[in-house]
Amino acid sequence: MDFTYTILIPLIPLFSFLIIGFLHNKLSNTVASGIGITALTASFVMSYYTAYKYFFTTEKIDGAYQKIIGYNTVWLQFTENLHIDMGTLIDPISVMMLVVVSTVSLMVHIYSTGYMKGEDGFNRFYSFLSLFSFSMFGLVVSTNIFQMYVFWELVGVSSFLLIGYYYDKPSAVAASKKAFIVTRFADMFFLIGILTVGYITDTYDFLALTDPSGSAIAQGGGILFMGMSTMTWALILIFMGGAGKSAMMPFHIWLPDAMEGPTPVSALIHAATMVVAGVYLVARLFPVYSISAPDALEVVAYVGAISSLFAAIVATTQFDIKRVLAFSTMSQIGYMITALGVSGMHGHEGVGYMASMFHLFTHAMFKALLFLGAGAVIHAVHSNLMNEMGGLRKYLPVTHITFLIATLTIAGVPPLSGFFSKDEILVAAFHHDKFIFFIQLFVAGLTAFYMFRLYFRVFWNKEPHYHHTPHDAPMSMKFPLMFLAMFSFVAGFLPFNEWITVDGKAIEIHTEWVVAIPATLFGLIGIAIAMVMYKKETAIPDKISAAFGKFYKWTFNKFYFDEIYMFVTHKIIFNIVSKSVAWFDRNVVDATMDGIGHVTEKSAEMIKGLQSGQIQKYGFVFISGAIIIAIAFILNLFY
Amino acid sequence: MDIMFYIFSTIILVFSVLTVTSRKILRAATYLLFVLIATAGLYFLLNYQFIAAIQLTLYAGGIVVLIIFSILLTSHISQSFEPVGKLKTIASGLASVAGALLTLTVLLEHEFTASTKPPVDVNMESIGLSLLSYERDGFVLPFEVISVLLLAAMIGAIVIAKKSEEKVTNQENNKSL
Amino acid sequence: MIPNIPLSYFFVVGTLMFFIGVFGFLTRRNLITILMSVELILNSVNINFVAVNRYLFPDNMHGHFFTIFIIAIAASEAAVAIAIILNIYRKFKTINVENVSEMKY
Amino acid sequence: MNILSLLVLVPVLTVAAILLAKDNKQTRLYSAVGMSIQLILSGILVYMYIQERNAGNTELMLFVKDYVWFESLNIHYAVGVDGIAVAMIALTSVIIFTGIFASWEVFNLHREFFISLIVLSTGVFGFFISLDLFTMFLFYEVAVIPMYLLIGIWGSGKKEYSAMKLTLMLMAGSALLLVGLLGIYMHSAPEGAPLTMNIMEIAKYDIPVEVQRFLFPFTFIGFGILGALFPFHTWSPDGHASAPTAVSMLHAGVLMKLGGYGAFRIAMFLLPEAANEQAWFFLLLTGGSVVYGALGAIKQKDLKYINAYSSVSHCGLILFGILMITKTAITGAIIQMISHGIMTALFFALIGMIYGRTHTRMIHEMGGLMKVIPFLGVAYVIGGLASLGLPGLSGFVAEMMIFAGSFEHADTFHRVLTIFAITAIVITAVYILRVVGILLLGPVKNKHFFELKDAKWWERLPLITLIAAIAFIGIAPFWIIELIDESLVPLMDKLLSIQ
Repeated sequence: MDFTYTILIPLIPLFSFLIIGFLHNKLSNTVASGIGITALTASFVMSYYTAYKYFFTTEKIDGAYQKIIGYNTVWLQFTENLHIDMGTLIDPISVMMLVVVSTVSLMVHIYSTGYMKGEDGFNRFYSFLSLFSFSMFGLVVSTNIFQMYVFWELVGVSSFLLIGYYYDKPSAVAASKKAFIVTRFADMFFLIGILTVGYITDTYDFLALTDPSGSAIAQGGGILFMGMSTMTWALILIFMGGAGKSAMMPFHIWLPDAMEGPTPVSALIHAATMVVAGVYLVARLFPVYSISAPDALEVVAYVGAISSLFAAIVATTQFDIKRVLAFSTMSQIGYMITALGVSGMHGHEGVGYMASMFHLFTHAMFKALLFLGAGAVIHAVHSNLMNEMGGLRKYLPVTHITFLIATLTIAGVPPLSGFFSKDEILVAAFHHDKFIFFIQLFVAGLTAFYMFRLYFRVFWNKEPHYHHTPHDAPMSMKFPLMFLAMFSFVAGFLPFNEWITVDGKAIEIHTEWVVAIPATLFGLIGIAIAMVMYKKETAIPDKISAAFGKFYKWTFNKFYFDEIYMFVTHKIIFNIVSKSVAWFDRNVVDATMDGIGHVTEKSAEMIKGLQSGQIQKYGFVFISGAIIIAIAFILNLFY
Repeated sequence: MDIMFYIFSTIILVFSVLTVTSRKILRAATYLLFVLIATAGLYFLLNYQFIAAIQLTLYAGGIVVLIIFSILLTSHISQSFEPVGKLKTIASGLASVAGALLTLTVLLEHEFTASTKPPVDVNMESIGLSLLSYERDGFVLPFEVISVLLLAAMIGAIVIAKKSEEKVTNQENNKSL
Repeated sequence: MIPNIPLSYFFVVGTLMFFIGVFGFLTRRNLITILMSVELILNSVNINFVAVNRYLFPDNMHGHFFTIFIIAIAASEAAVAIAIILNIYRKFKTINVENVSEMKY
Repeated sequence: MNILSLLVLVPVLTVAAILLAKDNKQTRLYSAVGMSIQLILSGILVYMYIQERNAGNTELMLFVKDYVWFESLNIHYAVGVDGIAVAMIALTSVIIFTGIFASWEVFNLHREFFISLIVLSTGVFGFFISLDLFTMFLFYEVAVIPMYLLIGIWGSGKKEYSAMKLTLMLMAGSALLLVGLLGIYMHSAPEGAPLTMNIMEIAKYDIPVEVQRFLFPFTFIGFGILGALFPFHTWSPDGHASAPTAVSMLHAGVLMKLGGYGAFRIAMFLLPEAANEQAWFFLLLTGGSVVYGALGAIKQKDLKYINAYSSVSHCGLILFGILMITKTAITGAIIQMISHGIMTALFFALIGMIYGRTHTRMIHEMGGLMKVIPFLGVAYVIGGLASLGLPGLSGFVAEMMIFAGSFEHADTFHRVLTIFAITAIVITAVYILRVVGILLLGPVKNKHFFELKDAKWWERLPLITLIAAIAFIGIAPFWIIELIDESLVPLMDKLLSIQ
């Protein structure tokens, strides 16, 4: 099967970026967005074609989907075996990601024509979107871990550029900086991890790395550092990189702030695609994790579980609708990460892996939908705060319906797609670790609660006084909503168990009622509580928050993570370390250098008296010197 | 004859000492004159009449007169110098004595061997020929060089001694330095 | 024509005269007296040259000519020196060497 | 005429032409023409070099010419280039070309400025083509001395102090270097054989280890001072802060690379045993200075100081890579030289242009410049992204090669040190984004800024040239690697034969 054309999927948006970027002064808004959408449509079509071709026409070997290198070229040679390649790797997860990225990206491109209309720098926005699409496509099709790092950085910078889109707004600038630096900090670990893996296994290539029977995977068991093998450490480091991008604890602080970007950006980058890169990374390296470093996988599982719990709790207290969604994203990504952490390699053990990818897919669709819906709401009321919203169902019918569908999906109400994917994750957790299972179950309830809290407060509840009557979004915005809503419906019935597994072989799944019933129940309870509390304006929320007291305050302030970070970075690193380094440089190193100059000058000052200008003194010294030297010679003192 | 050497030597040494110690400048110049004349005497003693004559005319005649002129231009005749500082005198004296002893030791210990070739007759003719000869033992090059030097010194002396017209600005410059 | 004086006697005279000149050079303050000391030094050298020429190398006239040239140089030196001294006197109103220390530092 | 000698001759002729120029307009015209010729010439050199290599010429040095200069002292005018030198020459010609345009606007003593600048570049070109220790040292001095005038006369701020400091420190480096070079010369051949100054000749003979141990610190530190080796880097912040735009560009862009290049070509290549033995110590220094420079940059307030400290960090990485003594790391270090050269030239050019408009270099007095001068703003962001190692721009390639190369060492020391150095990529991001955030983004702070004009053609030309170069190296590093790869083999063989 020839997949060489897949290299075009990332390249077309790149060209679109270059064209819009270079000509952004010259192009009209329509042309610029037209170029962007056309390019994305091309990639979209190719991605779907690839998916079709891969899943339906490619021959399976031994009942398993094969990993196919579509295109590969050496880009940067380090040593014989270590080199950065650029190419496309076609396997179930990359194909799935292509579909996800192209779908959401295309929808966002279309949506933005309406949402961003009349904004200053509209063309810039489209060029950045194209840049992001290029980077994201490049990331998902990476053939080797270093290529992934390359695009990893590029999505980071596109994210930076897009969050800081309103660059004259200080909060946006701060948020973009924060996002970039935090993820960069995590990327540093990723890089060290990559280098270590490269050192141990002498390859960066995914195929070689993840081949369960290959030599690379067997490496690194022996060398111990603090009780764990080097490979384990390397994989933990790599996971830290992934955690940074996916906003896992403790690198999550950038995600809520990233909501300063335009809403379509949040939908695309900070909900559906870039933030799941961490999940994708772990999934990509899953065989390595599973075989060479099960300890690392345990870390992955717990980080995911704790993050999802944390985010869900915080989400219940936030008032900015985008922030609620951001924490919800974090929580859902925590789910996916946990699912990977509790997964095994083969057969039914591998259900976690499948579930994780499944949830990634469905989540991308419904979370993008939620964000775009929120965007439509914000577009209508010009505010992010739910206090200034309410009763919008009358004004925004389409948005309301689609938003409701998405909310039901994320709450895990059958038969919407969220139910299936979440159920599989819970099943995986149930079989692996009961503790994690209960956390996840609780989070499922919380999710339903805070999502419906959001839904009721925005679309029901008391209607505040609107300056303008809110009206529904234009068609360009409605179409993506409806399209994604449809996806949220359908996605649950896709046969992921046949398509996406660790070893490419289909696995049997069946509904486990032990898990499914409590999960659904928890969801329904959450919805019910939310309905009681928020459908009409009541005093219950205030009472409850008062009852929780300190805990509420802590939660509301996101457990002061930002403050801790601020303290560490600004107070300690910037002020104490950096200032003292600068001081040290000026006053110790430089002063030493200056000091040498001063000593020279001072000693010159001291001996310059000898240069008295008095010829007789010179004469005296000269003659005495001559005599002394002569005597020395005569007495043979020099020999 | 020998006695003449001792007389001249005594004069030279005594008046040399007086020249460098006298506190009246004009007297010092006069003592110098005596030294120079006595030196000319030594030359006569060695039978170098030409050089003795030059010594008398140029040194005793020319230079001393020049010195006296400048003394008259710059000092009062009656003016006597302050006594020299003790430390300076002792240090310089010691250095000089040490130097003299050293040099004398070396000179007196060294065995000089005289040339065995037949002596030449030193007279005006041979001097003149040698001065303008460019062959062996000819001194035409130094002669020419010395002529240029004398010319340069003459011009230089005139230029330097001439009253400068930019005297005022010079002084200002000096202040700023 | 050589008197019965050993060569070394001339050396003694020359050396002593030289160092008397040096002594004068080091101690006198007046520029003109310093100049005179220098003349003494030059003169002492002349004596040595002439004596050596006569005693050791009567076959040539090198020492003789050296003396002549030294005298010539001494003359020009004296002329220039006195010109300089006059100039200094104009500028500093003194010819005391200790006060003329523009070359300091 | 040998093409290499032309590289030295063209600047000399340009200087002559400038001397004959009638007014400022002609002066800069002649300079621009001369340096354009130089740029074309180095382009031709690259082309010729590749042709020659493709034709199968495997000589280490190409276009070799050797004229006896002072026979008694074995001083020859010997020139020749390998791929590394060719790359450096190309870099130099790009930067001097852009530097001319960066000083396009007339100022006091315009003509003298250009003369000094071009004399400086003559020295740099001469340095890169020299094969003779003495000629190399001579050109090195030619490159260093005009710096004093350029900063002392046309600088700003504490210019006399900075110029003096810079010159004295570099002279101290030269003194050490001279000891080293003469030492190498004195031991350049076995007992009894005639001595030689020719690098290639010396390389054939193994200098006794005891001698190497003694000479290596002299040579390495001597070059290291110019390459901002900690703790001898302090001339750099002051010097750069005071220097006029083009001089900063040339100095940080090219002159500091003389240090790295020399350290590699002379210190490491001719003294391999000592290099292997003593590398650990200098690795500690340079690895430290990578992080140290970056930390120092965070809290600076003056744009030029930020960039100067950033240069300390990046140049530390150059020496760090060289000292790793693996082929990948050294390739990375050479690319880092080129990359940093272009990048920092871009930065200094931009800082000069921004300063020319806002009349301040204090970042807190500026803000929101992206809105008023978008071209310069975008260029600054691109430069910043290159500096923090964004893939697709030159910095990434260099850094990754250095880090990957460092990880080839099997021992913990090298790897722990590398991990330490890697932390600098985060710190770099912090200070770059801080500057970008304060300087370019946010609301426009001063309403006078609204009147500022964006870049003119002579400003756009150098900026676009430099950005294109950054992107070129970043996207297609394999060409540069191919250029230097073959030349590295013999050098590496000599260095690795000891291990």
